[in-house]
Amino acid sequence: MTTGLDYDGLASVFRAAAANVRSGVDRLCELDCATGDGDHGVAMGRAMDALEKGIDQCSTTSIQTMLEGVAESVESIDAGSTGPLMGSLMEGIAESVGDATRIDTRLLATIFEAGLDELLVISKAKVGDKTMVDALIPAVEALKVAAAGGESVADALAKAADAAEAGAEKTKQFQARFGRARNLGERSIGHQDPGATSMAMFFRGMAEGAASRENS
Amino acid sequence: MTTGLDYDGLASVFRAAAANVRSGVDRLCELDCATGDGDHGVAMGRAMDALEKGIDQCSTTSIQTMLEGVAESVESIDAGSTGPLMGSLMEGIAESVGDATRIDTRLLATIFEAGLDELLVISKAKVGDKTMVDALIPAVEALKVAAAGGESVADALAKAADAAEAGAEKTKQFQARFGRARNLGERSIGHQDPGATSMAMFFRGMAEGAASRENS
Amino acid sequence: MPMKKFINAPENLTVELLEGFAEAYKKQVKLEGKTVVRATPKSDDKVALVTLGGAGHEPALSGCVGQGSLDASVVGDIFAAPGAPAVVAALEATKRDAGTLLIILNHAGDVLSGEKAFNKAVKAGINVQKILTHEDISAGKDAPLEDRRGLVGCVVLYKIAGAAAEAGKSLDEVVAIAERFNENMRTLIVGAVPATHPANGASLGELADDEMEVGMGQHGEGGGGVMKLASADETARIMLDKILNTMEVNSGDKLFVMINGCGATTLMEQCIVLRAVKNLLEAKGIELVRSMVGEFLTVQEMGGFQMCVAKMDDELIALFDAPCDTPAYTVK
Amino acid sequence: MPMKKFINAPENLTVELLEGFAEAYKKQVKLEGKTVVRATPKSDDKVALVTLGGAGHEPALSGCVGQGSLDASVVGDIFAAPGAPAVVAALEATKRDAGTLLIILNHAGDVLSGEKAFNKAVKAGINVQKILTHEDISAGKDAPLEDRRGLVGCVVLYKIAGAAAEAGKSLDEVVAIAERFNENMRTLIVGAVPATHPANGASLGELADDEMEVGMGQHGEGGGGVMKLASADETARIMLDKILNTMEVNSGDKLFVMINGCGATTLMEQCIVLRAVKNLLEAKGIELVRSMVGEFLTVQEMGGFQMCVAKMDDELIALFDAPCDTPAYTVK
Ligand SMILES: Nc1ncnc2c1ncn2[C@@H]1O[C@H](COP(=O)(O)OP(=O)(O)O)[C@@H](O)[C@H]1O
Ligand SMILES: Nc1ncnc2c1ncn2[C@@H]1O[C@H](COP(=O)(O)OP(=O)(O)O)[C@@H](O)[C@H]1O
Ligand SMILES: [Mg+2]
Ligand SMILES: [Mg+2]
Ligand SMILES: [Mg+2]
Ligand SMILES: [Mg+2]
Repeated sequence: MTTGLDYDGLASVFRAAAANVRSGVDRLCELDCATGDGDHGVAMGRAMDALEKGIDQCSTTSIQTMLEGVAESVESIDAGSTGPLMGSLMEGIAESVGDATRIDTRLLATIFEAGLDELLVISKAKVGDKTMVDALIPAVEALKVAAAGGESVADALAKAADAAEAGAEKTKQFQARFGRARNLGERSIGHQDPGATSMAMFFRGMAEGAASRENS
Repeated sequence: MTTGLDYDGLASVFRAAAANVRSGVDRLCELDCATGDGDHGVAMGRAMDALEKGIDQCSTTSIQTMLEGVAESVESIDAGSTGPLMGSLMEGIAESVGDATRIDTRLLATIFEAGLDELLVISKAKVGDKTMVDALIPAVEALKVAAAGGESVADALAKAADAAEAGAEKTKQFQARFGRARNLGERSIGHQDPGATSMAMFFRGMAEGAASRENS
Repeated sequence: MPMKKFINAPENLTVELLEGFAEAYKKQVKLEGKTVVRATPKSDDKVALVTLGGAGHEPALSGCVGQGSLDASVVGDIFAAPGAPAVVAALEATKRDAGTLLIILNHAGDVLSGEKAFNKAVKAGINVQKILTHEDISAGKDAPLEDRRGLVGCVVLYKIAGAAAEAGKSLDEVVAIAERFNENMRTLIVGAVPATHPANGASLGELADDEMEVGMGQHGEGGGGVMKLASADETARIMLDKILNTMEVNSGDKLFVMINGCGATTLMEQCIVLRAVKNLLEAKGIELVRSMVGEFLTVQEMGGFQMCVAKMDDELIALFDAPCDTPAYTVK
Repeated sequence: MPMKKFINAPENLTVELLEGFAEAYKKQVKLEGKTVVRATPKSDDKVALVTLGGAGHEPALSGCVGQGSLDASVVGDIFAAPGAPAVVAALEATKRDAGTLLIILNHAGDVLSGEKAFNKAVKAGINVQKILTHEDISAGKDAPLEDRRGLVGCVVLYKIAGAAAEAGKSLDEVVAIAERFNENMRTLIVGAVPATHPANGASLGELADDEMEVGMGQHGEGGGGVMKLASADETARIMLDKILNTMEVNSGDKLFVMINGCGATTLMEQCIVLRAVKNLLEAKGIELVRSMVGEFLTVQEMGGFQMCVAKMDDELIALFDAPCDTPAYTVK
């Protein structure tokens, strides 16, 4: 068992995340129909295309360069809220990764925490506001716990995905305070937030990618 | 039995014509829906309102003055084809009535023929073109025959109404060559022309008005 | 389905509309009875332009009143021509030595009222000439005049003739220019969703959910070819081909193209259609020298558009480019 | 029901629309990537105005680019804000000593992209200030900022700030004027017929055959009050009352009123509504000092309209009257 993800490992984990999100595009649009304008699946689909384009176009073997390219690419999509939010997440990750050539669980927790912080600069959402933050914060917490416990990247990501899914599930109870769903007020209660759902799918995809790498 | 219509007689005969046309406004709109833009009933309703307004506003007892007022009033309505056509008919009638104080069958035939001629200046339609002319020409012919035969105004108008109705009925077989229905081409065959129908109703109303006057 | 329009009593539609219209565009127009005239009249030594027609096509026809275009628009009722007396009154009011051009669109009621008014004005000694627009080619190139309706091209003709009048040209010159543009232009309408008559809620025309009609009349009178809905590019190609087939256009020629939304068809779609036309013309080596895109003559909330194409020469282009200031179109 | 729109492949909608738009209005605008800029740039000593937003609302927002209004409109995709990098690029391109005003409409995506771009531009040393339009009062007068969406009022704000910039005012002065108008304006939307999303045919919102919603969001997000369809006069009264309730307006005050058609609602109806507003204001002794009627910011073929009301002072009126030349609105 190798410790952590090298350049190729990180790329393949991200590609697995993209594939998993893409498999849910229709469901994400349906969720967004209920509380928003029905395009979150399209937006996340575009974000995932951009993510892979960033990886494809990277001509070095530097993780930092790849992540910077991914961040720029994701940020550039024309997709409403999703572009800036996912773009900021990737920017925070890219800016905090330094010159690492391998990402272990500790570094993984660090860069995702930096990504979360960068996202929160523009998001202003807190847990319970029915946004993607409801999935992202518990996922980052889970990564930190796993890092402290010395767990493998695959195990850490599996736990992060579990936490994100639980967080997404909980958004059903909340009233939306951000995005288009906000205008629905109490009518938003009962619906699961599309952004939290896609965030959970992103972590689940990463976890599966990491697991299949460890097992191969 | 008086011979012909005096000022009041002519006015009441026209009012009866107006009442009869108004009773068919919905049917006329329906006919116009099939081959035109569905407003012929509205247009004829307005023409009849204008006709009565012309009578109401006449402050003399001169038949000519009354008819001039009627012509001007009918002509002034904003009603597509119907305004100019019915306006011209009334203009021709007003211009040819001279200083008559009583209208006998002979004069009736003369003024309606003059009205027809004035209408044809702008109409350009011939019998068989599926227009109001298909009712008006036979009606005028019938008036002329009745005048030559020395018949009463009421009898003459009844025969004119019969002839106009027969003419209107025949328009079903024709293909429209004027008005909006023209663009339908062969698809116009089978539908009765709204303008011919309202013209027949106009004559039937006059005939009924004249009959009830003679019987009273 | 009940009509979903913001109106009051149907019998007041035209009057209320005109009052609101005159308020909205008071810098450019004012109301005299049911006739819309320029807020600031043109000087007497210039030819006046008068037109007539029903309401319900806003901004046309009255939206073309103003500096550099029409002097008066005589309004009837919804889709119904005004009576001749109002037209005569407008010709009396704009009467001048320079003369007046009466522009009539080829629709039954307009022609009947317009011709009648024209004859009376001539009898009354007014110096007036008339022109009939009839650019609809849905019935084919050689169809009798009665089948070639007057469509949105009048808007461009008003502008070009208006610029000629503003430049101080004589009545004969203005008529000649207007006639030249009139002969040069061709229009075709495609309809996809029928309009609702605002006074009675009746649907103007019928089309299945997957159908469109190329050559649909202005009010859904029909007479064109019903076909399956096509893409913007394909629809543009079908219509442009039909139009170019009736014109003599050669590589190097300069064309004006107008895409006029009928009501519900979006400016987005109109722009996509113009792009298609430009590409098609480019492939033929024909220059798209000027264009207009937008809602100039609508039929309530009808879905569809009119494509108007005209061969241009340098004089027509210069007149098209001249300044004008009307509710529907302003050139600085 | 299948979508009855004249489009091609949905994924090309925005690009094709922009190409056609740039062709149609080439005298006023040109395209740089997916950013619409002035055909003839403003001189460098004048403040530049930049905005951003999704497409599908034609002519807005890009229809406001031109002399006397915006310098650049950064376009996203249909109903979707552009990414921040394109906005940063536009701010780089218009960079000048006089400074740039970035105008952001209060919608989630626009705000996220706009703020992000603003922060990056500031970091990059660009002299830029920003303003957020948020005139929707459907959530009530004292609703939190997040609930007051940016609606059609931006079109007027662009024009007024644009006139101030054109007059050579400093960035601080332009910002102060724009902020004053921003605070003065209020908008309410009534929807009667939902739009169709042009890329996927989805219906944006739901309303029964006899219902309308006062305070409907720009894309049918809802949040207003659904009620029975009312007449033009009654709808105008309901909306004007709600708006005036959030303002301090006294007899003798001067109000600007805009009636903006959302797509399928006709200019006829818009004029009838303006007439109603004028009568209502007159009864209160309030002057309808300026108005705009037409389709400036649409939502595809949505039925309904936006009513935007703003208290005016002499300076704002003069700026409103100043010349401008844009696809959506031209003042001679
Ligand atoms: N301020 C915010 N902070 C965090 N997440 C947000 C915020 N605003 C919106 N979101 C997320 O974005 C999702 C909607 O994304 P999307 O549909 O792509 O954007 P849009 O609302 O512009 O159509 C919401 O479900 C929510 O999770
Ligand atoms: N040139 C014409 N000559 C005689 N009658 C005509 C002519 N054109 C139209 N009509 C008559 O007018 C009728 C339609 O009238 P109406 O519906 O009021 O006018 P519009 O066609 O302007 O809506 C037709 O049914 C036809 O009888
Ligand atoms: Mg969305
Ligand atoms: Mg009719
Ligand atoms: Mg009619
Ligand atoms: Mg969106």
